Amino acid sequence: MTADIRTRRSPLDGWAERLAELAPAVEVAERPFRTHVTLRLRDAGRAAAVSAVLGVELPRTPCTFTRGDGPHGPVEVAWLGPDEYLVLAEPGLQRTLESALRQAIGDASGAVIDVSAQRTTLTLSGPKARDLLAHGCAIDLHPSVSPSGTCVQALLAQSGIVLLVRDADAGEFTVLVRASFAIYLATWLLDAGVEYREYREVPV
Amino acid sequence: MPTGNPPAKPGADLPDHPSFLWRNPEPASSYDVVIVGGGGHGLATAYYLAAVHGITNVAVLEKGWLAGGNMARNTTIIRSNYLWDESSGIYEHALKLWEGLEAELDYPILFDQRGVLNLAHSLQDVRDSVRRVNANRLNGIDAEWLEADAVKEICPIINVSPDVRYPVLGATYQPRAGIAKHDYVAWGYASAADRLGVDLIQNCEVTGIETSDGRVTGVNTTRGRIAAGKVALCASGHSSELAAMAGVELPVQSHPLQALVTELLEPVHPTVVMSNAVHVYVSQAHKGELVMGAGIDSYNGYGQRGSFHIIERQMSAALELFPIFARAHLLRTWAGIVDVSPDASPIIGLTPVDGLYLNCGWGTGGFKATPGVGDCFAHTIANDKPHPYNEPFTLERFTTGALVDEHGAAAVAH
Amino acid sequence: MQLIPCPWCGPREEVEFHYGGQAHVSYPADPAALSDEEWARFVFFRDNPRGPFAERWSHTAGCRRWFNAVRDTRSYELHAVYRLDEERPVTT
Amino acid sequence: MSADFRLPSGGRIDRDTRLRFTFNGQSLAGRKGDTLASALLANGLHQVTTSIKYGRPRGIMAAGVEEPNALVQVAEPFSEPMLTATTVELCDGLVADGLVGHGRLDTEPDTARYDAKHAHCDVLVVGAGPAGLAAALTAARAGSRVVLVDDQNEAGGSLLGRDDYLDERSSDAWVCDVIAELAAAPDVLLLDRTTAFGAYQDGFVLALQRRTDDLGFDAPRHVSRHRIWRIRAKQTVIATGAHERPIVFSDNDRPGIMLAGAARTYLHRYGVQVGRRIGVFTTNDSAYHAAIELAEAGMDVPVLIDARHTVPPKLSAECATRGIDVYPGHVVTGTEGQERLTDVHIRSITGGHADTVVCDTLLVSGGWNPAVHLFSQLGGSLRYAPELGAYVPGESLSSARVAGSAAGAIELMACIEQGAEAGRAAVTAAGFRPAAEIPVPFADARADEAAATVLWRVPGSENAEEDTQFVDLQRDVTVSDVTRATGAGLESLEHVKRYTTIGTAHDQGKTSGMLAAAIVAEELGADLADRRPTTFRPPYTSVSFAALGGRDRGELYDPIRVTALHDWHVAHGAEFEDVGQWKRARHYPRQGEDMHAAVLRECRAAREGVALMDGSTLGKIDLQGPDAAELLDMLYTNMMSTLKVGRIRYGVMCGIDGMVIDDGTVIRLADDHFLLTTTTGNAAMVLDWIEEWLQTEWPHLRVFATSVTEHWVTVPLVGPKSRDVLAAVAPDLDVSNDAFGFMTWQDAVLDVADGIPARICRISFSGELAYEINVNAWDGLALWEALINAGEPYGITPYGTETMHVLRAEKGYPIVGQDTDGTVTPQDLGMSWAVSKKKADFIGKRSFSRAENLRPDRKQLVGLVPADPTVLLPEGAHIIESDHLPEPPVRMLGHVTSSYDSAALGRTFALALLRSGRDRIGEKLYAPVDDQLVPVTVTETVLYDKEGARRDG
Repeated sequence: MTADIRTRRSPLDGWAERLAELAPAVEVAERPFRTHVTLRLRDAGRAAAVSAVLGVELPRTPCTFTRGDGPHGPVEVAWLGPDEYLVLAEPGLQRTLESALRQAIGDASGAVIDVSAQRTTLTLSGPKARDLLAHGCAIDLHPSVSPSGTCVQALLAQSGIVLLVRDADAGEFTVLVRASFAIYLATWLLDAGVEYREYREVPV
Repeated sequence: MPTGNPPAKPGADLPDHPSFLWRNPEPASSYDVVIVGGGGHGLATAYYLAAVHGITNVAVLEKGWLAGGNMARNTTIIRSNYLWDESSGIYEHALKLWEGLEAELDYPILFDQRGVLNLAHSLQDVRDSVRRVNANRLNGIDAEWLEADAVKEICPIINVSPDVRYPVLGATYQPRAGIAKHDYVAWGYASAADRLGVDLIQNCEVTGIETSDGRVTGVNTTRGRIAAGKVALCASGHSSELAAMAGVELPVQSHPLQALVTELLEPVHPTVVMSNAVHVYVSQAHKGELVMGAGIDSYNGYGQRGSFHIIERQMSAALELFPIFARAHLLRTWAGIVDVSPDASPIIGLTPVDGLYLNCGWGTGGFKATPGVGDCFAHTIANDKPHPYNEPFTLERFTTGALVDEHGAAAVAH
Repeated sequence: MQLIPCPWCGPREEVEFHYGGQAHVSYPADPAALSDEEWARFVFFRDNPRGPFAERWSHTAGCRRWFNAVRDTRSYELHAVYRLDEERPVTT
Repeated sequence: MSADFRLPSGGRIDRDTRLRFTFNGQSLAGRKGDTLASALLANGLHQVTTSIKYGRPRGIMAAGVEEPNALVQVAEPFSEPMLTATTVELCDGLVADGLVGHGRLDTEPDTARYDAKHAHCDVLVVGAGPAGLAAALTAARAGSRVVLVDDQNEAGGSLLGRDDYLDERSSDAWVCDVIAELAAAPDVLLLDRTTAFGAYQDGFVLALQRRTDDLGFDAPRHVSRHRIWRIRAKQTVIATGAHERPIVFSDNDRPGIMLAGAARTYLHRYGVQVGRRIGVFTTNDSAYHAAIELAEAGMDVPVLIDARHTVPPKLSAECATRGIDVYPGHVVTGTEGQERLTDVHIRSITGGHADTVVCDTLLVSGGWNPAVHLFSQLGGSLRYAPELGAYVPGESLSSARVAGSAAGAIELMACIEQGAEAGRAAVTAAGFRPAAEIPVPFADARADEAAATVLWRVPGSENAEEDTQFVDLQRDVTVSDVTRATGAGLESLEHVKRYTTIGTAHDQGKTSGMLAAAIVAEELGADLADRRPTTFRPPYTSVSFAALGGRDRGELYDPIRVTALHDWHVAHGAEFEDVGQWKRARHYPRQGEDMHAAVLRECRAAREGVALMDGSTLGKIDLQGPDAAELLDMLYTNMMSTLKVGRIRYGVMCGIDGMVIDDGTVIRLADDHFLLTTTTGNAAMVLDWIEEWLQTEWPHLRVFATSVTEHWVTVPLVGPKSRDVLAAVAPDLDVSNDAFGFMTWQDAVLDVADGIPARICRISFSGELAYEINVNAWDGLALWEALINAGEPYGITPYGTETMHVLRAEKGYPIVGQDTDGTVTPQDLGMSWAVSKKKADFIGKRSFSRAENLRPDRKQLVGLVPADPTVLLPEGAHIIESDHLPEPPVRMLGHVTSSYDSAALGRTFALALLRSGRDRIGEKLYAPVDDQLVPVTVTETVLYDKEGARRDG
């Protein structure tokens, strides 16, 4: 093996420092290499089996996600469509989860696809996180409308995202963005957040 | 090296309209030809029917005010540099008529041949553009391919830097293309037709088309029944509804198309610039305002209003091309209803109903075709036979597959 | 910026959606059996009413589901949205 | 020369902060809180500019956005081509000039920031005047989320320009209390200097906030100058007030002639007296207050001319005590004065008494036009209210209500009550229970005593000079222009507008529109109630392009999509091309190379050694489910269900019209599992296409489609030495032709890093031995660098899209979108072999038998070789039959779709779509290029390795 070969590289490799400039108003960080598995399941009868594998119920309400600790550690399951879920887990679990889920759905109508590198994960929190998102996202993120556990697929600026509200009151969010859009989105966040860098109240 | 026409003098006072334009007659009980739709096409058709074919017992029925539809809402771009022979045929016919129209109508239509640039932003745009330029030249239409620096010479305010998101890789240029003042054109046709005896009847909405034994006999209107030997439809976005009154179905869909103007500005923009890739269509009108067309809204609509996000997007695109526009102000937005056909080409000609003639599906191309289609449609009506220029644009082409697909190279072809 | 109520995700801005034209136009069971006229009708001809129009939309930037809507093409008001497996509801 | 017209006290300006500014070259001073207009008036300057057509001096007429005259060009601190002096907040160092008709765009780039922000609320209140404040307070007290926008620098609206009392306190105190309460509420957003300029369906309102303009040169660079608020409200209360209407009379345009309400505003808000000697001309009670207040403030108000015969008794008496002579039943018939009003001619309506009054200022009030713009934009219909002489909302909308003077209310108490009621109704409709007590203070404002009359133009003026009776001052349109239009046969107001250009100027007819409608109706003998007003269109006030562009500019104009290998390409000098939103490496020039040289070198490497490219942008769709094969048989023209697991097939997709829309490969991973590739530009389209058919036509099919485009990095490894390089990085893989045949795939763990799992496909888009190596995108760079290292002994060469194009064209492989244009069938491409004859149906099949598709002279893809092997045909050149160029129109046989110089062929060649092309193989034709005819020979599409010997290495 050649010595100078670098190994894994996430879409926002090298951006941590720049993203940190938005702190403390907004803490933005990439959480690279997390496990993302798309689960398609039309047969509701298998939901229990899937839940058992994950240790988390599948979200039943559109635009929500569930979370919990299970055999594979902390897992979130995001509702992406009436028969479509995105299972989010710690890095390195794609093979394990893929086969476990496949087993759980058995011969039911469904599918399991490892999409871990399709999107990367950004976390946003801090007193201005909600404001920052409001510059580019038309979703109403007021806690009364988007409480903790909300998961929406929407546009942030000109990029499609999956947005998870981890803690509505504290303003903690997870944004999943397609890998090819990650640099665009990071650039946009830095630009949109420029006012918040000097964290002080600006005239509204 | 081509050079741009010197900027027309925006801000110069517009010429006065004449002190008499038209009568406002009561509708007669019967006409040889009833034209439904008092927009540019309807008025031009009436004029040529009277002037060329001597058919003067003609009424133009307009449900609102004359030329108040797309004629009042378009960006007035005139050009003939279309890709296919069929399209360039009718548009070039129109352009030649435009060149003599002021004299013909004795009306100051302010036709200003300041040239039109169609920008290319990708390698495929370049291929398509060169293809179109070559086709135009072989069809006898003035057309040139310009590299970015030559584009800059014609229109100095364009940003041709290679560093922008979608750099200008070049442009096609048609020097004879330009703009005219739409109200003046419409009123020129209207008053000329009126002088020749055509009745222009406003606030008269057609509510039904009468047929008997497969032949049209008249129309019912909000101002009563009017018998007609022939009925010609020139109703753009409302064509589907009208044709359905005679049992004719059309493969067109009506969509909102928006446009906007700025405040009056000193001359900055000497030509017309179109960029299909980023949906910017801009010229500086005679008074000095920048006139811009936007992209078509995706959904069907008759509301004469579109979505503002399309305008916002267009602003971003315009600023990439013309940084100097940053400080210009949007003063007014509006929308027209364009009838879009599957191949982005018009449908002109006879219908399965005898004596009923169709002219629709122009999408965004209607204004520039006005004299050409007026002349050809009048010919079609007078002779009950298509003019050679509109022969390819039949309704039957959708069955045979002989489409004139202008999507590829014309896109949103303002 | 109109809101379109996705049957699953609720009201979202129109930019998240893709327009699919007239609803309830099925792909012919046996295209080979159709005349050229009939085939052309399926391929190119769609209703274009001024008023309520049953049409298809897809929530492309959201749940990627297609659904139907009855929308008034004059006012752009959405009278109803319904899933593809549902009948067109009666609207006024 | 200027005099001090600032009163010693009063107004809401900051008297301690003196601001220097320059207007028309003159150095002047104002105070913080001034507008440019109030500062000019404080300096005794009324004339701002001259008019566009007649060059007549024009002054300040209003105090807000309705101003028709006072156009200025601002040079500093921020260049603006056209604003009204009444809306420019004064800042230190401001430099502005009066503007005649046309603004001038600064050529210096605008480097300010602009942005947008979304806001959501239960109740949006537009306008923080008495009605709006009452509405907002009512809504906020019910616990709803409220946004209150107002276009001024402080709340209060009309109260700022009056001396009213609420609950026996100054109205200022009430405003202060309300704002304090709103500001303290948790879910209330107060936006001042914010103009709601567009109201749309579903409670969507766009507003422009001017965030830093008042700070002038001190504006912080990192704060957006303007912000577009995208407000989404469940309910909207429109409390936008009213614009005072002028009256038309001869020479009604002189500087010094001003709307009466504006004079009150300048007095109360800015502490400015608008003149020394002031006449008043009115049709209603409101101007009496102006007269009285100005007199109280020390101005000489000799006359009040009231068009009504019945005048308000108490107000008249108050006037009398202040020495103001009230002339009932009188009108102004004309004025004198050059750069400033000097005299006003008055006359009894019934004739007889006439007089001339010396005045430097004339206040005019013809009543009030409700600001119904937003309501009308929402599609609300308007009704003519004859008692007001104006259009008012004619219906109620389910999610928007109008309150206060925007709804036609005149009196302060009524405005507040209407506002509170609108707030209560709105918040109830939004699902809240309003507090029982509506916060309505008692307005001590004096009720109107006498009914207003409606007067558009001074009667009897027909005999006067109609061409100095201005209807639209900014467009210099006079009554005579209007009558000329109606005389020409024009009956529609829209026609008159176009004939005269009335209402099309910067003010969009805010003061002239109603007058024009009325005068046209008078001329036609029509009743205004029967006539349609012109439609109000957004924006209510002008908005700069930059503000609308927001931050979607420069590199953020459109997303730049990059692959996981992008940084490597940049570091190695790649030139890029835009393919949709993607940046793709086009070629990798070495020192001194142009593209031509680089591409020849890259091609040679691929044909003779080994080369690699970044193919990650190819669309990739994972398709799973027991019915996946059945679906593929419908999607592709060729048969996919017969594909064996482990194998790969090329496929073509058509639209229902039978035209090619995309192509790619289909990999069968398992019986019920496929991976499709699409062209780069069509990845999203194809996924949508699949979903559309699956969901809308064939929901019974158990198939699931998922985009995995960015999950994978895809690296084509091409050339006779590719097998050796692959073997080096995949030592456990049997790469022999027998074990790993053409159009098959294998999974392998590469000897890279800790072992990278890869899916390797033996696909060739070049005719050479080639592999497409797919790895998880995180591992992409490691793979790439490993291949570079492993290929070093063979001179491995990265290549870009240009070389890819040459290589594929040499083999006659078309590119969808380049060699097709939406009018090309698979048969036209010579791909009948890819069109199944066995399948009963697939998308597009039926269209192949239409008459046009059966024509023998369709355009078909062929090769072309120029007679001169060094001549490169331009892509887009056309092909003709004749060896000389005939007169136009020239019959064109087709056009060149792709054209390259080939290292392998040692010559140039092209692909073309040519009429009856395949029958013309061997024919000599001509391509007109500039003024030359380039002779070419028609060939088959495959020019290199016709036998296909090279694909196995």
